[in-house]
Amino acid sequence: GISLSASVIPLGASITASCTINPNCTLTEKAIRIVWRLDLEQLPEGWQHQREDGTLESNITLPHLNLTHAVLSCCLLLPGTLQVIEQAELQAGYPPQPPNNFSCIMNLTAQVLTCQWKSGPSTHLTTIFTVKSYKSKGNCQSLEEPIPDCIPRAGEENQCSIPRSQFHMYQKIEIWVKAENMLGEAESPHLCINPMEVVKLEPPILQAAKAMLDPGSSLPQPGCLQLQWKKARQNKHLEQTCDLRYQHPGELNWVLMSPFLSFSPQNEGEHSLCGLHFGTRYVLQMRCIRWPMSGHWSDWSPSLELTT
Amino acid sequence: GISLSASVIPLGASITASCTINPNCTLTEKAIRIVWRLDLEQLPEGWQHQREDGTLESNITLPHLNLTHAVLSCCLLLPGTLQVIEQAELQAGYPPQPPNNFSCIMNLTAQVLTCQWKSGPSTHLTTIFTVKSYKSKGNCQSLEEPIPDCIPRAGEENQCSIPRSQFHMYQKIEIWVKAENMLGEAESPHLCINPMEVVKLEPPILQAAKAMLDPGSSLPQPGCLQLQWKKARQNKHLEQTCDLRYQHPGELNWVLMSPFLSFSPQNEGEHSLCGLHFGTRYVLQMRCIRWPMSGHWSDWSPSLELTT
Amino acid sequence: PLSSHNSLPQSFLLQSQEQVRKIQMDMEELQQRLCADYSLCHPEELILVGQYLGIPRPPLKNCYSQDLRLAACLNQLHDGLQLYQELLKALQGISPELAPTLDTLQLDVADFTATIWLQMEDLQVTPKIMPILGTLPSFSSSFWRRAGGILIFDRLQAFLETAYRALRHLSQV
Repeated sequence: GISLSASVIPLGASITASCTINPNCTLTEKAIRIVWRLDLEQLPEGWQHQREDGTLESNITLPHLNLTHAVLSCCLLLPGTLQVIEQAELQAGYPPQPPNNFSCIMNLTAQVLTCQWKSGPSTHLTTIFTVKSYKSKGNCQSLEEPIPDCIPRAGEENQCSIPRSQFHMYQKIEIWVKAENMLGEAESPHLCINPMEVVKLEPPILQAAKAMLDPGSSLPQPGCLQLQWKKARQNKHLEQTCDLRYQHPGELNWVLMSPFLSFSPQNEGEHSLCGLHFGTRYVLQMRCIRWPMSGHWSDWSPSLELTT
Repeated sequence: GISLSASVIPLGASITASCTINPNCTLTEKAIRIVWRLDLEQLPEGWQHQREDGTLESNITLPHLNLTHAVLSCCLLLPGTLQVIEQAELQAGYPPQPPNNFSCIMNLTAQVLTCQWKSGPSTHLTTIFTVKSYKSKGNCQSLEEPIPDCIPRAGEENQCSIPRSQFHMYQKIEIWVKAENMLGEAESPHLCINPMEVVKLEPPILQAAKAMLDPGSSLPQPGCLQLQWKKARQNKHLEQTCDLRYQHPGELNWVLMSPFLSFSPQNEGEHSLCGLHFGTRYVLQMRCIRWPMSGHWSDWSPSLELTT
Repeated sequence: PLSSHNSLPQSFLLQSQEQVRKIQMDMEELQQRLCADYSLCHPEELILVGQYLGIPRPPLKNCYSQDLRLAACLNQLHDGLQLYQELLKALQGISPELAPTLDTLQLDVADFTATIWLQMEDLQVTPKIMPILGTLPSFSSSFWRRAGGILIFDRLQAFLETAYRALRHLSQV
């Protein structure tokens, strides 16, 4: 068989292999010598000798393994034929770098805390990411109860979602992501968060607005738009503030009204937006954020196109 | 509680219900009488009486239930209030008709036998479709080994795929689909098929062809196209015959060359198509079928547009 | 008793040819992957390991032209295919990438075995008692499974070529 100093090594490092072929392997008497092969390439002769009991032994050192995956074969050279006796798979790569840009968002609709991160440069090795977390108190000085590890699903390498049933939404948790492979492990910075403080709202709904009727006349007030807005159903229980932005189609810059809605406990309402050019088409979008308590801005609502 | 003659009945049939309210139900002394309600509609009084032990009992018959789903409520009329005591769900519909247009196709790529059918008119009841099959011999006179039932996946009501590991591709199977609900069951006609005889090939590939060079001159032969065709990789082991069709873009009718390829064991090749108008754009498509042994035509290959 | 006609129907030959081609296609794919991924490209480099593993070689002498007898050949062909089904089963776990193709190969060999048996039934030449398969090798390391795979695929290719030549001959008799 083949024994290796290690089957997974840092890229470029050296590796030593030893192959022993015991005598009762019928053809050993006619064997000329042991030959090593890395993938299909024959290697310069290793140190060989034959023990008293007839066992053939050869050791070889590969000074710098620069292949991330290779097959090392121990072969017996016989008159007129080369016989492969044993193989070992070699892997080379790097220990993982600490994952960065680690952040989490509470999704009230799916009721999960979704964490994302950027993994460091490729390690060339199978690297497992695990989001680890503990229920905690205060500023996470003390770790209370561990929350089950979150393992990303196949196809979603840099993201993991923890079901809300595993933590308290208004209680601090200490959370980080660990990267691990055969050469080592590394952790992202630890976050101390209260899931509700990282809630990202669903975007509000801007509905088609009727051009605002002049009080007492049938002509719409010039340069005004009457907007109907509605907060996302899933976020109705949260106090929020919202922004509005509008632009001429095709133009780059937006005019931002921030805040557009504040201190309004209603979940839907109308608003007249005036001071606009007459007979002009506008594109409008709205977003909201949990406020005054902290959270993340929702995405901008789908665009609404209206003409004054 | 409520007891019914049946909870699922043919649409329009009659149903009898009986409601008993035992005396230790505190309200019974002040009760005026039992009232029946179908959904929200109060029903004419049922036959009522009070047993010695104070149990209140009422029976009612609905002569024709024309609702496919309804809730029958047994209520107690008390001074100034109606109390719902018990409810029972009623369903009405039809027994299933035999599914028709039952056919199966062997898909070599997915390695499944996919069967399809059309279900009869709606039964208004939950109706389960199950594809049943047996390994068989000869013309399916004798049924050998049962193959596990195939239950359609959610969202694919009228289709089911049997993995190839459950039958022999070159041996007969007897196969049919059964429809079943609370009021009865019905079967499609039984098919006796050899899966390979219903194989549908993947379409061949028509590749961009170079305009055919005149032997000895650099000008392409007028009115000719040099085609490169390739049979689908998954069907390379099957003897096939293929058709070619071409048309001017935008025109309706195709010119069909059938057979275009026959007896050619090759899996790819070239072909010069001549007799065409010079300097004209053509759309070409090709399809193949297992031959001389039987099978289904592949779909037409993606179109290839070429100019002579 | 051998049935009246001594030859094989054309439909059976056509179908066998198709099935043999499919099995060969499956094995070519496996052989190419083992060569690309593990540098195991030549069965002759694995004779020593093959002896050590003791991979049995099913006989097919009743299908060689000088001794060609229909019932005996079909019987030996059927027994050999059953043995190869067991050998292929022993290769399970060869590698995750090869597993789907190996599963397909096993199903294709099982289908061809069933086709042979069905034909033997049609000719009423099915044996009374089924032979007991000899001891099968156990491939206890991933290298031995790969090496065993190369040897088995190589021998099954040869087995099928001999078998198909015999079947073609027996259908022209």
